[in-house]
Amino acid sequence: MSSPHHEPSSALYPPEPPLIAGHKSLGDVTREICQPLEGRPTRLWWIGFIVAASALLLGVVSVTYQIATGIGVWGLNKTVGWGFDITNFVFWVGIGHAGTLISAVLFLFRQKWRTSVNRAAEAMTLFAVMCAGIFPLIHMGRPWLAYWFAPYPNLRGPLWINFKSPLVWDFFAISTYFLVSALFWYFGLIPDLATIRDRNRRGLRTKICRALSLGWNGSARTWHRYETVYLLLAGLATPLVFSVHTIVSMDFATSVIPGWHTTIFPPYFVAGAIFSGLAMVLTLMLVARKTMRLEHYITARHVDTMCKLMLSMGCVVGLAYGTEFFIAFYSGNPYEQFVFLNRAAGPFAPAYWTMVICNVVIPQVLWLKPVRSNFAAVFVVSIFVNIGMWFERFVIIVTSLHRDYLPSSWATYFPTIIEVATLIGSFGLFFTCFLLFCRFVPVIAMAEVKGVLHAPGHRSDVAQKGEAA
Amino acid sequence: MSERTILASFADEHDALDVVRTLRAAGYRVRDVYSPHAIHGMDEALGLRPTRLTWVCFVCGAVGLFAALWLQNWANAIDWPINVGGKPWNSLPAEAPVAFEMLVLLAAFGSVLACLAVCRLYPGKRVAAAARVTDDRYAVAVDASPALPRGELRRLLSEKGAVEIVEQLSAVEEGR
Amino acid sequence: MRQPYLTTALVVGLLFGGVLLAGSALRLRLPGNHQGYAPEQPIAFSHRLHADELQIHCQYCHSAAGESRHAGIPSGEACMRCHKFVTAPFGAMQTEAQAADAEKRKPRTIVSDELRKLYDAMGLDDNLEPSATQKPRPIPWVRVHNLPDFVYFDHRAHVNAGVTCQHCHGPVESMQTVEQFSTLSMGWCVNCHRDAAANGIQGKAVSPSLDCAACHY
Amino acid sequence: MTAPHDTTTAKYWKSPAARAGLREEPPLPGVNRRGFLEAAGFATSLVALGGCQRAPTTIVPALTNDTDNVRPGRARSFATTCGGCAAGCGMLATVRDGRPLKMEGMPEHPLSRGGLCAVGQAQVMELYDQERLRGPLAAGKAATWSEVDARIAAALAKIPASGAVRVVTTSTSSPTLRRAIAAFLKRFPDGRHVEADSVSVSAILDAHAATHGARRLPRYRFDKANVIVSFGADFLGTWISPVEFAAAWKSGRALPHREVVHEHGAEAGGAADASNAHAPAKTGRTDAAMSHHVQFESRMTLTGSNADVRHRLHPGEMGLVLSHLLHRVARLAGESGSPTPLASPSISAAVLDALASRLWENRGKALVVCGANDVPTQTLVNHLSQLLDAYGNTLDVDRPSQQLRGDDRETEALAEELASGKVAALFVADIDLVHDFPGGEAIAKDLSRVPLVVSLATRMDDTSAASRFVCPDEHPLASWGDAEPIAGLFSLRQPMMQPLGNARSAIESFAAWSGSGGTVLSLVRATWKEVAFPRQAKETDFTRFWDRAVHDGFVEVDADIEKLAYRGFDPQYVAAAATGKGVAVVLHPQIAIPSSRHAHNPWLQELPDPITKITWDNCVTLSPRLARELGVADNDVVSLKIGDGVVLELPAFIQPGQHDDVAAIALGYGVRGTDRFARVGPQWLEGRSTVGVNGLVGVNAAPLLRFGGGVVQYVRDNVQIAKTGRRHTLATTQLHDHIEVPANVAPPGSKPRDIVQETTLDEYHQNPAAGAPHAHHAAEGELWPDDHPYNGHRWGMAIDLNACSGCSACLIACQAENNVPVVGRDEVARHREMHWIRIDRYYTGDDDDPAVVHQPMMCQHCANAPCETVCPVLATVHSSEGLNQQVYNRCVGTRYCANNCPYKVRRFNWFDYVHDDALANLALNPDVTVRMRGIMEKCSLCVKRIQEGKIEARRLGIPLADGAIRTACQQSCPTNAIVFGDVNDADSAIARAMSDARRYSVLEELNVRPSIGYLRKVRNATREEGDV
Repeated sequence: MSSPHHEPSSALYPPEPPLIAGHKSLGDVTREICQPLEGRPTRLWWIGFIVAASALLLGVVSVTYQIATGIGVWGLNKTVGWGFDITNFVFWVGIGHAGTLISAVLFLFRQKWRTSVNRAAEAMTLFAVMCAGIFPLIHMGRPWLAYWFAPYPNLRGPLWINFKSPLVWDFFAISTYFLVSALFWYFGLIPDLATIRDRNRRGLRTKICRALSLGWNGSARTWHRYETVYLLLAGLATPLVFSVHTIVSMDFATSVIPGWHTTIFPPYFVAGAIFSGLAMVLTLMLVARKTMRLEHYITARHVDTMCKLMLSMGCVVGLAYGTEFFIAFYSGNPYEQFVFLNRAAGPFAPAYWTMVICNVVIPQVLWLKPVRSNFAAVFVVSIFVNIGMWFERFVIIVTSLHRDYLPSSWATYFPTIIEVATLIGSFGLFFTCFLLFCRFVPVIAMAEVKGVLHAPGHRSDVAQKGEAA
Repeated sequence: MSERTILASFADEHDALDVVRTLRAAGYRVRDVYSPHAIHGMDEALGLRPTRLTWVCFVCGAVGLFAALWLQNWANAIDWPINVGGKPWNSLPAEAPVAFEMLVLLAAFGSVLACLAVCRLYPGKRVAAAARVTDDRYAVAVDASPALPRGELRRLLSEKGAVEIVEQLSAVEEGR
Repeated sequence: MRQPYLTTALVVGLLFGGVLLAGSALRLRLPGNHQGYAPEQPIAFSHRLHADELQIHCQYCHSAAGESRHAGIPSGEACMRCHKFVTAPFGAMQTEAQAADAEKRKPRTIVSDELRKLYDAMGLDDNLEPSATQKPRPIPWVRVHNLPDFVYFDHRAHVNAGVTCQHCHGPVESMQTVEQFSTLSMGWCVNCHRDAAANGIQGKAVSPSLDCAACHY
Repeated sequence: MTAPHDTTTAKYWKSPAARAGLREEPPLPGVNRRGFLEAAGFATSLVALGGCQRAPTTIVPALTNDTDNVRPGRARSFATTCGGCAAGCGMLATVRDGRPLKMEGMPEHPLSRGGLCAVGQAQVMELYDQERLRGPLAAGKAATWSEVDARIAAALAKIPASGAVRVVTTSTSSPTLRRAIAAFLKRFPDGRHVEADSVSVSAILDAHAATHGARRLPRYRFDKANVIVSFGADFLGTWISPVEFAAAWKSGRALPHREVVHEHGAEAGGAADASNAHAPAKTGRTDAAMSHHVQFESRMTLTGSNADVRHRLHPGEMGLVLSHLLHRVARLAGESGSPTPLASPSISAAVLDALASRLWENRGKALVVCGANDVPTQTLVNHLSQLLDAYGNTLDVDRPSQQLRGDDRETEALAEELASGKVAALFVADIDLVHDFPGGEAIAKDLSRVPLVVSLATRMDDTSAASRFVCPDEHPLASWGDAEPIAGLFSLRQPMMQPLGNARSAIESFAAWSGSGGTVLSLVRATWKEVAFPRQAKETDFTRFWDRAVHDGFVEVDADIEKLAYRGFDPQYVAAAATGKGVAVVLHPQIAIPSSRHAHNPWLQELPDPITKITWDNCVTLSPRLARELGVADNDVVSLKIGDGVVLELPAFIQPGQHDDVAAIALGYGVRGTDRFARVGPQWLEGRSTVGVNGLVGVNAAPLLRFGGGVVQYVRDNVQIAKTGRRHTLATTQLHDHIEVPANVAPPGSKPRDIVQETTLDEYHQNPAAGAPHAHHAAEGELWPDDHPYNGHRWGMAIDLNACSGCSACLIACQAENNVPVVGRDEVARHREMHWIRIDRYYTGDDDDPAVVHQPMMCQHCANAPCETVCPVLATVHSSEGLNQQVYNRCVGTRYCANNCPYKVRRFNWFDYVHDDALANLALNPDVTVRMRGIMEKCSLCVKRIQEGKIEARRLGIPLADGAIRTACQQSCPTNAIVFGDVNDADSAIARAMSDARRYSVLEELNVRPSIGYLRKVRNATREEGDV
């Protein structure tokens, strides 16, 4: 019988800090992760919740006003038909990418460190996709007819939908992504729900958990199938993640607008999405770690790995920025050349340079180990990346639209307070959901953490098997 | 099936794995093992065959793919062809995104629902899970039919590190 | 352990069937479908009497149908072409005429209740002379057939193509109170256009358009 | 005129008796307008109703019988004369269900030739105006006509024999009105009819008095001119009779149809293929006749923007340059008489030499016009015209214009009389003395001292407000009337509907006050019988003559006017240059609002000025250099001060092409009552008012006007301009003016975008396809040639950029036809104007003195439409006839289509635009929907008219003829720049236009294959002259 903190026996495996610090036993894991759910919320939680809920309320009021009055309460015009609305949409979809990426892609790559963050990241995905999904809905002139996006039999002939429209692709992609992410999240949650169910015998929480845990009993036969299906889901979710932002990018790439009509968009958008998603995960994890006392579960190693990933994605995004410019120059297409010069030096140049500085320049400090291990610095960098990625979408959407082919139709765009309030409201929704999630759902996948508790580097398994044989 | 079962709890997954191997080698019938997390090698140790849920996934995915392709083709080219931007009535590239999404959607929901079905998991199911197996214990359920030497079994289990041994008469569900 | 699934399936099936049954029993329709709408009209004009028994051609009253987008509701004056003379049901007028004959006097003008409303609207007094007090005013008929927003229907195109009135309006000649016969849904229009394109109208080849802008502009 | 009018809708009616419901012959006792309005109501209820619940709506049939002429839902056209301004263009009014809906030009009319300007078309908005006075007022209170007439008669009776009675009207060519006024004034020993124009050309008439012996305004024949030289005359925009002049100007510049010359016989492809066989010979060089148009002007006018060569000239220097020109021509003509040494002008001698010899070579075919209201300058023009043999050729003084006849001397005298208290009774019709004339404020004060002031204004203007009685004139669309715009051209006006109130025609009013009485119809008929009928020999029976006049709308008779004789060449050269006069302010009429009369018209207020593109405001335009010197930017409020103390504060607007020492301000703004527009647009959290700080739309610039030299001076020297530090956002529909991209973001080596293509006449002669930047892409193969064959009709449109003057009549035509909402200043400032057609105005070349091009732009109905592909719900798809259809029902409003439109022609309903004025709603076209918020809309190529044309042809069993369907914009265009039709019909005008060598598609490189073709602009100038 080996200790949970087994030292690797071979030189092949250089010493690595353990995934979970603090010499935890299985019972410790259960107790420490379930505790925040069972006690009273902290003062910090309440403050956060009130702030987030107020922001949400502001958003609800502004969206209600907008739907009651008309899209005109936004600063859009005949030339710039999309502004904050679709910027926010793409931004939130991007945020929503890291969750499934961490869960599914890292699962496929057997990155055990994911176990500490995957639950929260998946939840974040769900909430971000919720926020994202709201924007295509409310950006419609007649949102009450949104169900027309679905191809259902009707009395109009029947009149189907335009399957050639990227917005229809979007509708399918976003709804599939939301449903599959929710399923993936819930499926991973079942064993933990059973744990909560079994900790208490009474109370509403137990009742809900009993219903939702579907009678989970931890049987090996169930685990056997569960593991397979989890792997299948991960396998399905991985291309799904890439497909979603690819399709979102096609909203732009299939258009004729210079600055949008470019084949680089699918990989560029996916990289950008992962980048922004990682930044948001980092932001949230660093906050949760501090406020929820999860220092032992989210360790320096996690942060370090995330930083490295983020840095690499930042470089990919930077490369994309450069490539866009180069191809515009190389294409000899005057419209394309103009659009990029206009981004860098036109009326929206400040937005462009904010994007470049936040997304490309600032993340370069992550090359330095001291920065990566300084959580405050990492937090600041992640915030900058969040800002930068929002501006990236703004730059792509607004600067391309505001000056396109016919100079007669060039226009400007300036958001109204309603748009700003809606953006704030979407953050309110996101954080309200996230805070509720922290209160009512185990933020760390207990069953998965327990699975890796015994296995820093997983030598013990091999050793045991060898002994048993 | 109502039968007598001995339920031995362990504190360590390796002990549980070890005892299952030993018992099965000794000819005992291990009904099931209950654990807070998936144990590597337990399926092998219990002699479980690979699940066929992968095929369910494949079939569901294929259905999603072809249904989506058919719907798009039928709706846009056959049922009511409408000239959209001078494009051909049906073009496969334009249909790919929706077809792919439907593939993923149906495959994911199909395999999860199938898994829950074969595992007999459903809302409202009452379970008598072994104590603490969702927390920090590993429980091995061994068939304790009178034909087998029970004292020997208990001894073996204690020897392998069982922290608790209970005998119960229970309805045990058995997976396929 | 199969019961939960069975129960669920059963409940869902029952609910679904119940909705379907209730739908057909209560004649629930999709929103916007006003099939069967038969509002009460200011004057209880009977199409059965006029179009069936008296065999008056539709376009005698709805004279614009062949030339205009609207079939046109006849003006009060159009009614007066006949109802200057016909002031009450035939039986009542005949009885009065016989009575007058018998009494050797001029028959009195007998006015039925419904026609009284017409004469009121036309500003005519009991002797069908222009009234000094009552000014003529149009009769506010209640619209029966109503299309959704942003849709136009042109009677002219259909009447001249040979579509009978009954094709869309149903057996109006058998209706005491006119009711909406067809669903007037887009699918109903489109399917008729498709059918006419394939089979023609009364053996005549026509070219009905399936373009959106044929109706929507 | 024998051929029946054939429009898309109907024939005109033949005689008034056949038509029911008009005021003269009510067919049924008691039928009033209410009956008609209610009858009309059922059409609008269609639009208003929706939703799933079934609220009962009623259909109210007309009370009267369905006669042969009135069918519910059928529109018919009636000939009449436009009452929008004094020009008197022929007009067809489309009437449906008893209400006039759409004003169109009358193709047979000898003046307007089928076009109708924006103002003329927008009249319906003035007809259905809630604030139009619809009954007489006495001392501000509603009164009855008999009461008012009695009180006026009593007041008139009290006038002593010496008392001056003055009737002031704007120039009127109406023989009946003139007779009625004359008859009225006969009673008074000192009675006089004063004609005063808010924008006067008095100097031209005065100059003719000097050179030819009679005050007379010649009829300018731009169609007969090979060389046109205009000194500041905006004859395509606002000067005298712009529609007539634009049509004539274009007919002198029309280019013949020429196809591309192919070396190897390759086809131009696309639509061109089919029609080549029928096209005229493919020629190399042809000498297309095209007039040469030179413009000297101080500000950028619409006319200047269309000139082949344009020179900036200070208004004070116009006389000098004309003197130089006259001197040179005189030398060529062998006339002596240039003793005065002249100052040297800013225009180079070489230019003047070349121009003089060009004029001389084209004598008899040259036309020099001058917009300056200055008698000496106009006298020079007359002498020059005489030397160039223009009289009798390009200038017609034997059938002269009677459109403007105002005499500024008389106006000035009237002002003096008013000040001296000599006037005993003043009648003011159709003119706002207080608002529009020099010393308006003083006039307002003086009016209070006049014992009897009667205003016949149609709405409460500044003069009416100072009048004791207001006896509103009936709207021209609701009453009989006439005009004689050109001597011998009698044009009739007939009512299109029952009057909406109790207004009374001015003719009837004067007749009533003179005691003779009579209805307006009887008076007009009498005039025509006594004046017009005897002057012709064609008809011998007056009834037939009259019926023909009513049907045709006009009659040509002999001009009853004496011939003029030139008094001899004796020019008084203007020797002085303009130097030292500082910045001059030029006051001018605006194209959209040519006079304050139209300031209440929301369509016109929202019509972007063709040059500045400003809506809902007037401003002071400054040249870029002057603005730089003053440190003024767009939208800065500046104060203008002239020595005598008048201070005006207006927002500034930088206008390229304006003379550096000139500030220009539009007249006709700041009109009383325009505060009504404060809430014209959508009201929401950040919404801003449409009116300015003065509570009105724009600022009245008339206080800057002065009398001087016997004329009203529209140019004032030495104006002091200073920044106030305040800002006022001018709502423009175009932010970037230049065809080139801004220098700081221009890719290195980039060329101007070839959106507007142009060439010179010489190059065009060499190669008809000259000016094309690259080879045609259209011939390249399609990817899916069989999928969408377009076997039936295929609608297309061609726009001749060489003909389009940018006058913007098409915008109003489209607005009226398609129920385009008015959105207000703030929405326009937010770039959310809703016009389906816009006119892009680009500057090319030098920023200070650019060349200008106008390009009408609307939905291009692309065969490979980018908008269609992206719509998720199939709300915009392609029809089998090549139309890009927008289905309002289906639209959910993602705006993706608008984003993906390379032409940015889609318009989104950001709000529910205001339609709560039931009266104004009568102007809505019941055959086109009113869109709710959240829906995209755009040019439909008037699909309603296409459907109507097709259905009518089918109903009548005749094939659809080319030209039977005309779009609203096409119909209205004064220069016939727009051709519409079936491209698949090889004999059609559109097929020919599409195969013209000048034809190109905008953004052809995108391969979206538009159905709209543009014909390249050709300038009759060398590249150096014309800034091509």
